[in-house]
Amino acid sequence: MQIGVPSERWPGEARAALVPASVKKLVQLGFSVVVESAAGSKSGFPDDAYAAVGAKIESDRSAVLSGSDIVLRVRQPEIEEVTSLKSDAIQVSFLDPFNEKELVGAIANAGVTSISVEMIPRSTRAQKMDALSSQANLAGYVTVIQAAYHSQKIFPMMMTPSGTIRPARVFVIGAGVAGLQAIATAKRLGARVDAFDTRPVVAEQVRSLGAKFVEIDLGEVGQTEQGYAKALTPEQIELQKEGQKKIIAASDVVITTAQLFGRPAPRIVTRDMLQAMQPGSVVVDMAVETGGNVEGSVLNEIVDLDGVKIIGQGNLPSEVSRNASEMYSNNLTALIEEFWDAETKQLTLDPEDEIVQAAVITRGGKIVNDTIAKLHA
Amino acid sequence: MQIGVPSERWPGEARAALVPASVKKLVQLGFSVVVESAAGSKSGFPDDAYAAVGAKIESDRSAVLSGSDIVLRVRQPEIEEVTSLKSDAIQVSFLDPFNEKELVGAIANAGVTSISVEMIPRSTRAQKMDALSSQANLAGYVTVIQAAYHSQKIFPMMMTPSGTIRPARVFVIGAGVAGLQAIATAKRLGARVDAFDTRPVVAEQVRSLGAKFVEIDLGEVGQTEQGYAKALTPEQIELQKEGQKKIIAASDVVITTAQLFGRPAPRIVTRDMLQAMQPGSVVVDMAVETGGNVEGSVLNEIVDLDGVKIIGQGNLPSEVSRNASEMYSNNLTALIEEFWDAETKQLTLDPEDEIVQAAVITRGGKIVNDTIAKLHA
Amino acid sequence: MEAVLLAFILMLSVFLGFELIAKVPATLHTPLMSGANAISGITVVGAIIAAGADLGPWSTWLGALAVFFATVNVVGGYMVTDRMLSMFKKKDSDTRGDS
Amino acid sequence: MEAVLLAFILMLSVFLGFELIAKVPATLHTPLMSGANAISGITVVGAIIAAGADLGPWSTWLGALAVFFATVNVVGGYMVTDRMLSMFKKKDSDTRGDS
Amino acid sequence: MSLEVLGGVYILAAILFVFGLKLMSSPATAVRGNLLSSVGMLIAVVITLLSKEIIDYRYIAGAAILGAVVGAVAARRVAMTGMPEMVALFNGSGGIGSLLVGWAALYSDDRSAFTLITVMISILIGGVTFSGSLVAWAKLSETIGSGAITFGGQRLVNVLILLALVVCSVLIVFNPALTFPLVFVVIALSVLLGVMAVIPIGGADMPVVISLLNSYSGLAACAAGFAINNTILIVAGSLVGAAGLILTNIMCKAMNRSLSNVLFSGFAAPGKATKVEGEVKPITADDAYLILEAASSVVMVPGYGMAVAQAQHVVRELGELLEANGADVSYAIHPVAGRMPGHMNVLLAEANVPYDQLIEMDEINPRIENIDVAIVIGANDVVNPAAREDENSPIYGMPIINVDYARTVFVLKRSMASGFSGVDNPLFFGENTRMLFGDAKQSLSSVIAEFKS
Amino acid sequence: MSLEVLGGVYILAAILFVFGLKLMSSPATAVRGNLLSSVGMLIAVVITLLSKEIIDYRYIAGAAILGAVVGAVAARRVAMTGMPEMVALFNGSGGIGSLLVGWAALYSDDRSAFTLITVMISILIGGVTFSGSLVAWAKLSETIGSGAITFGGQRLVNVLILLALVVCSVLIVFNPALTFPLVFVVIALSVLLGVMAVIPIGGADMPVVISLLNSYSGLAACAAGFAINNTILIVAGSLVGAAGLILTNIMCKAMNRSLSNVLFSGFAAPGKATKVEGEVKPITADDAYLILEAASSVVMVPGYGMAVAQAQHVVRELGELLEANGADVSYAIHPVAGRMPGHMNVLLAEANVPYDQLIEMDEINPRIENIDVAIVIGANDVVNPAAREDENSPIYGMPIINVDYARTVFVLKRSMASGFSGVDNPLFFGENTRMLFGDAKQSLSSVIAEFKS
Ligand SMILES: NC(=O)c1ccc[n+]([C@@H]2O[C@H](COP(=O)([O-])OP(=O)(O)OC[C@H]3O[C@@H](n4cnc5c(N)ncnc54)[C@H](OP(=O)(O)O)[C@@H]3O)[C@@H](O)[C@H]2O)c1
Ligand SMILES: NC(=O)c1ccc[n+]([C@@H]2O[C@H](COP(=O)([O-])OP(=O)(O)OC[C@H]3O[C@@H](n4cnc5c(N)ncnc54)[C@H](OP(=O)(O)O)[C@@H]3O)[C@@H](O)[C@H]2O)c1
Ligand SMILES: NC(=O)c1ccc[n+]([C@@H]2O[C@H](COP(=O)([O-])OP(=O)(O)OC[C@H]3O[C@@H](n4cnc5c(N)ncnc54)[C@H](O)[C@@H]3O)[C@@H](O)[C@H]2O)c1
Ligand SMILES: NC(=O)c1ccc[n+]([C@@H]2O[C@H](COP(=O)([O-])OP(=O)(O)OC[C@H]3O[C@@H](n4cnc5c(N)ncnc54)[C@H](O)[C@@H]3O)[C@@H](O)[C@H]2O)c1
Repeated sequence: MQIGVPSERWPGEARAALVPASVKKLVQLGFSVVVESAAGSKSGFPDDAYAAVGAKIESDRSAVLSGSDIVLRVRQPEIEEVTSLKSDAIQVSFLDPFNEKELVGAIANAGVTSISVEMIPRSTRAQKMDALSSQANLAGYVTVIQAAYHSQKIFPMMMTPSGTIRPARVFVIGAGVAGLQAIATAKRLGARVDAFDTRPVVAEQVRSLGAKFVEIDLGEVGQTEQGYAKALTPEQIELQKEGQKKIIAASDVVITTAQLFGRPAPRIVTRDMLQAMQPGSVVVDMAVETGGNVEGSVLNEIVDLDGVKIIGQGNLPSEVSRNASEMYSNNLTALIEEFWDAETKQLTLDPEDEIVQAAVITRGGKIVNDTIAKLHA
Repeated sequence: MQIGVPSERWPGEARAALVPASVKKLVQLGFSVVVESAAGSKSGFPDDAYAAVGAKIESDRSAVLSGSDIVLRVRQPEIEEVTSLKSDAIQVSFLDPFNEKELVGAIANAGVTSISVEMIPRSTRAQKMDALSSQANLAGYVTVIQAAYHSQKIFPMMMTPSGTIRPARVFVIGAGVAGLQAIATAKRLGARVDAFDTRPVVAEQVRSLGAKFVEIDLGEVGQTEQGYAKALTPEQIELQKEGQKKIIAASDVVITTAQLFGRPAPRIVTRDMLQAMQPGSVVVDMAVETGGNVEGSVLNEIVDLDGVKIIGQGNLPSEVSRNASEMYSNNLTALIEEFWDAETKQLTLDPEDEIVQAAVITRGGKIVNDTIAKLHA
Repeated sequence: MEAVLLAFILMLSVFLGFELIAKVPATLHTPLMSGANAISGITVVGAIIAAGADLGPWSTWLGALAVFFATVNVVGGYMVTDRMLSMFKKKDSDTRGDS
Repeated sequence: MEAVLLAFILMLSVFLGFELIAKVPATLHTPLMSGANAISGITVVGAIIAAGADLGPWSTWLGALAVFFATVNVVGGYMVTDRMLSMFKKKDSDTRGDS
Repeated sequence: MSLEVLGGVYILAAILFVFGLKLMSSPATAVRGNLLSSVGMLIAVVITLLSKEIIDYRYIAGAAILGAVVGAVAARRVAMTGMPEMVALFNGSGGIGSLLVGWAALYSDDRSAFTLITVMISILIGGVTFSGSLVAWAKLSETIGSGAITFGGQRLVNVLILLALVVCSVLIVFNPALTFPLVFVVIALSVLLGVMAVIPIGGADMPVVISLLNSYSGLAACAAGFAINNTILIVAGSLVGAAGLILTNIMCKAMNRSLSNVLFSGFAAPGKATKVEGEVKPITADDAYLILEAASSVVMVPGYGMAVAQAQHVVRELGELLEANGADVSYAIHPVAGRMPGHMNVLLAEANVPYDQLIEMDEINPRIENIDVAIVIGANDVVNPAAREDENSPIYGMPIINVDYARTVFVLKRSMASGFSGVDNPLFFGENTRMLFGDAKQSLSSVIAEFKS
Repeated sequence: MSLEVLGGVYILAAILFVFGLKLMSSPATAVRGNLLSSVGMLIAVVITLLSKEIIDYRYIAGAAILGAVVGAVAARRVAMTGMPEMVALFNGSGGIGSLLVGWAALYSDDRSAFTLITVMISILIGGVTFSGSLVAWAKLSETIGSGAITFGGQRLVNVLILLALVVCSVLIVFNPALTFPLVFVVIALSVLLGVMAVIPIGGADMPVVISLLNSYSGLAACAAGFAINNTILIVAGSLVGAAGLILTNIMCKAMNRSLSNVLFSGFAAPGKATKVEGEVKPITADDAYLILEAASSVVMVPGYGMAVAQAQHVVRELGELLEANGADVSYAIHPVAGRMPGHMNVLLAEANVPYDQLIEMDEINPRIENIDVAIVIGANDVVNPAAREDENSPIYGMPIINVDYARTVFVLKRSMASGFSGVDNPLFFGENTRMLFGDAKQSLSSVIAEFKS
């Protein structure tokens, strides 16, 4: 079976879907791997490195797409490229199936089997394929580095002959995978960290990293079976805003990571809160791609609001593209290994399998995933 | 006595010479303080904040310059502005007297007393006025944040279901004030840090921060009485280069801070060493303003050499302008307090005083500082 | 021979006393002193013998006086120690909650 | 009376023995056991008395045999302990340099 | 020389024994301690020889010289590895010495009940010590098979022997005239009892047995002291008896066995070692200390509970102490331990655990059988063998750190509660698992305290 | 009732005393310990009353009831703050009790030298305890001035009293006929000696004095035991005597004084307290522990040496232990401590010292007089008083942390070497300075070990 890795064309995407270490593993399993030339160059993996472990470097992109049984990407394909795929090909990538209605339809029509990695369930078994987590984790680290880079203050405390610098105060809203890593990184740099999340179970996890959990009483808030947060009622959102106001005003850095799986992110930091912050403070909105937690944040821009910088950088994992590619590549490799049948030399996606049910969106010309099918109905 | 604070016009300079907290102190001592409007805006101190503690906000720059007995700045004045000063004014700033021959001459001719803060000796008594240290310290922190921002790798180690990320390797060359802070910050972020310096006394200090000191035998190397490094002989430079080669090749981040007081920085990282580094690595040359430690580094640019980023950002303290302004302002305030005679309400710069001898460059129309006078002779 | 045995007992008791009170926290210094003091009231046993063994009027009177004093020591000593310790204990269980 | 005194001595010695060996590192288990074993050879004193006090031929012979065995225990025990400990000590001073 | 002087010197000797023992419980002073105690012995022997009771020196001299030579040569010759056997032999000769002293006391004029009882006790204990030590020696040196030797009715036989011993002793005490035939029976039975008590114990337990017999030989000397009314025998004997008992207890714990198990194993019904399934074995910090102190390889397996307890600093401290104690220490990090990727890394880095001591799951699992102790610090799901074995478990198939294969596992948690996945953990019921209940930081601090005291 | 039974019960009582004392040295078990020891006392008293020696109960009953009432009422009534005085009074009555028992023993038939000597000792110690305790009580309750009372020739007077005591005792022993006039002299002199011994000691030292007198009263009971040949008196008395002495020693160290200083202060030439300049006073970790254990406010002053020793983690640990022990703990950071700005901050943050415990120089200096112990951890220049006082010093004028104004200063460093600036440090010779030599991490670990044991 041939695996094809086209290079990413999504603007600003520096990650690669497969790194040489994974290629080596797959070749050993018996795959032939074709990599479009320069696919890894932006994440620090030159073509030679791929070639050295047995991949074929192909400069003709359409050859990569049309010749492969499995196509691995980071981002969803452009709709024009769908037709270049073999009709029984398997295409694995982030698909954004809730929003890319048209694309999903096109893939289904082309008869391609598509796996959407963000739909991989968060079960114990699937942990090693969970790209959403692996990338969110790195994104959490990046938010803090970005905040530190743009901050006019240093994070740690310093008592020096020229006076004492107080530690920066960092407030992290949303303590999921990314939020927790942001907390850890900010703590490491010496900041004083507060955090808030609507899911009460998170409080203990926040404290386990040495940060303070801000208690805001929102009444009943739950979490879904997968561990995602439920949306708040409008009253609850108001309560939350009220509770955060003072802390945001006193913070030098605010990092928001609040997301709701498959829906627009909640708007929880408003203009008046931003205005109450000291000039020179920094706000990082990690949810900017799904609508933004912060009023006035703009994707891939830094907005200056009376001296407060609102960072709306999207695609954060791509900032540490080398590690992000490695992790993503490991996730895809684990996925392939999980369904690879060494005897038949086939990828057998058993429709009864829990992971298949969740992550396979189209197959045999149809949209087979229940949730997505509903959207299209 | 009136103290004047013009706003900084040096390109990219975001610091302010005086922050409101210091203004308050000086006003209490009996000074009147005039601040040019927007002088603190880039470092997060709005005009209101100055006004609130008793400063007069003046939008006419020439009024600030010509009306003040003491003029405080971060950077040296433009040569055209020298004549606007009162003839017996005292002007305090970084002066760069080794290079700014013409400016020093002009100041002397104008009869202005000029204090060059980089010339303040590193004696125990002068520690609180030591702006070189206070700014270098912040610069050390900034180098690491910049490196982390531009790195394609994260710094800490992470063992995750998607694989293990090894800690980034950081190599710090030159472990003076800035280098040590860089080491500390990189360690904090979780990197594995090696460091080297020509002064052997530094080894213990490096280890005291938990980093590894790289032993390279250079033969006899000393340090000056002030604690600055002596220049190496060409043979020693070769030895050093040889010794560093392997570590640089294995490092993800190289930070160079090697400086020689009053001379061009040594060139210690060469092109071939850079080429041996992995693509995606980052080199930060902190000495770029004094000639650069790294071959090919360009002031205020990021040079990409086969995927290795060479960061030549100048004026690093200005990146954390708020804290940098606070520290610098404290240094100047300490200087004024030291020489302020509360009874006569005069700044008495006793020519016998050790600090005066070292830091006062011009006075009464003449260049009084020995070292600088020699350059002009 | 008996003197030798008594000396043995003395020696062993001294060692044991030293080993027992190896490390005592400062908070216990006073109660421990007081408790040990109560034990030293054991002289009441000697007093009882002197007072009760009918060895003559002098001995009896002296003994009775000794019984009085020693009893003061014993009864007062134990009670005062107990008071100190019970206060101490209360404080202890109060703070246990936080730790 | 004497029996009482001896019982007192027994009691105190037992307590003292317990207190003395409160916490011993594993490396010392064997030497300590061996050292204690050597002390238990104190029975040699009893043997000497039995052998030397001229209480009759049986007693003398049995005593002499007892002296033999007990001396083996004492002399061998102390020497073997010393050997173990001296080895241990050397190792200890070797490593002291690194720590 | 008056009895008072003799007694005074005995007191001096006893003081030296006390100091000797005290010094011997710390590595730095142990050599000095041994020396002091041998000086005490010398003094006691010399003063006894000088006392006026001793009339005839011939036999003594001969026997003592012979004994000294034999002892010295044996002590010199023995290889370092043969030490335990040698100690067993020495111990046995001490035991027979006490037996003989008791026996000899029967020829004195004093036939009071007190004397007779103490004589019987010294013969009994001396005999058991003697033969028991010989058997222990034989097992250790593999002169006989080192396995446990058991046979049906063993328990009954032992009880019968004991009964017979009691009967004979009672007869002798109540009718001193019967002494001479019966005392031989007592001697024989005592020796037999020693054999019977030790043969059913396996060779691996021999060090504990020797330590126990050592305690016995002290008690034998003490009993002999009562029999001949000699204070130094009583004091030294009971010191050793008590110290030996404590030592035995410590050794048992370090081997993860209970003293009663060793003490009465000979009397228990043999061959029926029943494994109790589903039983949780809690352990206290001081017992955990004893086991750790004797371990030469330890792996720490941290989990979310370490983070909750903020125990990372004490974890590192314990690691350092174990290393200083000569153990190999590593930290095995499961990829999903904690609640975020790299959670454990953050905390252990904060606590300054060197990166090269952190090892991955795939690295530790192949060699975990050789680990003496695995300390599971607030981890649960990531060490749950159900993930490996129970196909119906929701976490089946997740790779885990196989701590259950280590020789001993300590699990530090606050309760029997389950972890993130809500699944029960059979590890807690494992044969080689000990639960150290309580907040992880506090539990570890207690263990550390034991280490430092 | 046979003597054996009496003895056996005495042994039981003694066991209870031993356990009682043992339990009393840990807070958790102290109450139980006190109870056990009181049960022991009850048993000893009851069995004595039942013994056949006692014929006449009348006097005993009356005296005992009276004594019990007085003791109980006093114990009930006394305010918590008055405890030490009360203990002193009780102790005094114990002392007079022993004196009387010894005295009464003179009326028995036994006039052997041994008995007479022990009687003399019990009278002497009992008398000293009695009057000494009364003086201590008077000083503590401020019935008399609590200052040290000294006069010329005090030393001579004391020596004369002692001499007279010895002479009288010797006369009595060699000529028992002289007993009755002379014993009164002995009693009077003993009581006088007690007064003389305690009056020159200041009120602040009284707790130590009481503890010492408590030890004496144990010895008095022990001596009385020898006089009347009673084992329980000997055992309990000597237990208390030894325990009291150790306790006194501990208390002395916690007050930073030496025992001999307290023991013989009455005999030392008074009023000539000479201050030795330039003397370095080293201290060991266990003595440091005792002082820290009693401290209620501690400030840590880290310097470059802490960084070199990488001692930040143990510093935090000690801080936590001190806090758990009830002390206020803070970390005073000098702006130039270490070798780079914020050096100490980096390390202490790494060790998780909470930010709000870090205080600046300007914040600590005004209140440093009230700090019990300042622990200087590898700092030197930044605590050098020469910067404040010596105009010729190269570092004159640099603001420092005035640790020398704290009540006690511990300086942890490896040698007497100077710091970065190469200047000698007079702090090391300060009256209230103790040098804890060695690597800072190791020194602190030892102190921590003491805390945990
Ligand atoms: N790493 C990730 O990215 C990630 C993210 C989300 C979820 N997860 C999941 O989290 C789990 C991680 O496994 P794990 O073994 O680390 O944790 P775990 O299975 O959640 O178990 C943690 C254990 O720690 C104990 N504990 C809690 N507080 C304690 C304290 N103060 N002192 C001592 N023990 C304490 C608890 O028992 P007691 O209550 O009895 O003390 C609990 O059983 C996995 O199931 C994983 O799938 C991981
Ligand atoms: N903060 C800055 O930015 C900066 C920069 C450059 C220079 N300085 C200068 O550095 C000095 C800092 O003062 P400081 O009090 O922190 O340090 P210091 O005066 O240099 O003294 C450090 C002391 O630590 C002891 N020490 C070293 N290793 C030790 C170990 N392992 N264990 C225990 N003690 C150890 C040394 O004594 P032993 O050898 O006897 O152990 C030494 O006296 C000032 O003079 C300051 O001006 C500061
Ligand atoms: N089974 C597994 O092993 C596994 C794997 C990965 C993640 N998870 C769990 O899944 C959970 C969600 O992970 P995620 O980071 O991908 O979630 P996410 O990215 O969807 O959301 C980020 C965080 O924002 C929070 N949030 C939502 N609305 C908010 C609001 N109004 N205010 C503040 N916070 C708000 C959510 O509670 C969540 O914690 C985490 O708890 C994680 O531990 C479990
Ligand atoms: N007295 C005081 O309190 C005080 C105050 C500030 C600084 N100092 C000391 O002064 C010293 C210099 O401080 P700085 O940071 O301003 O120095 P700097 O900025 O002039 O130089 C930076 C470092 O580069 C090093 N260096 C020079 N050539 C090198 C080469 N070829 N290779 C590698 N490294 C090279 C120097 O040794 C120095 O450590 C420091 O040791 C500092 O501790 C003392």
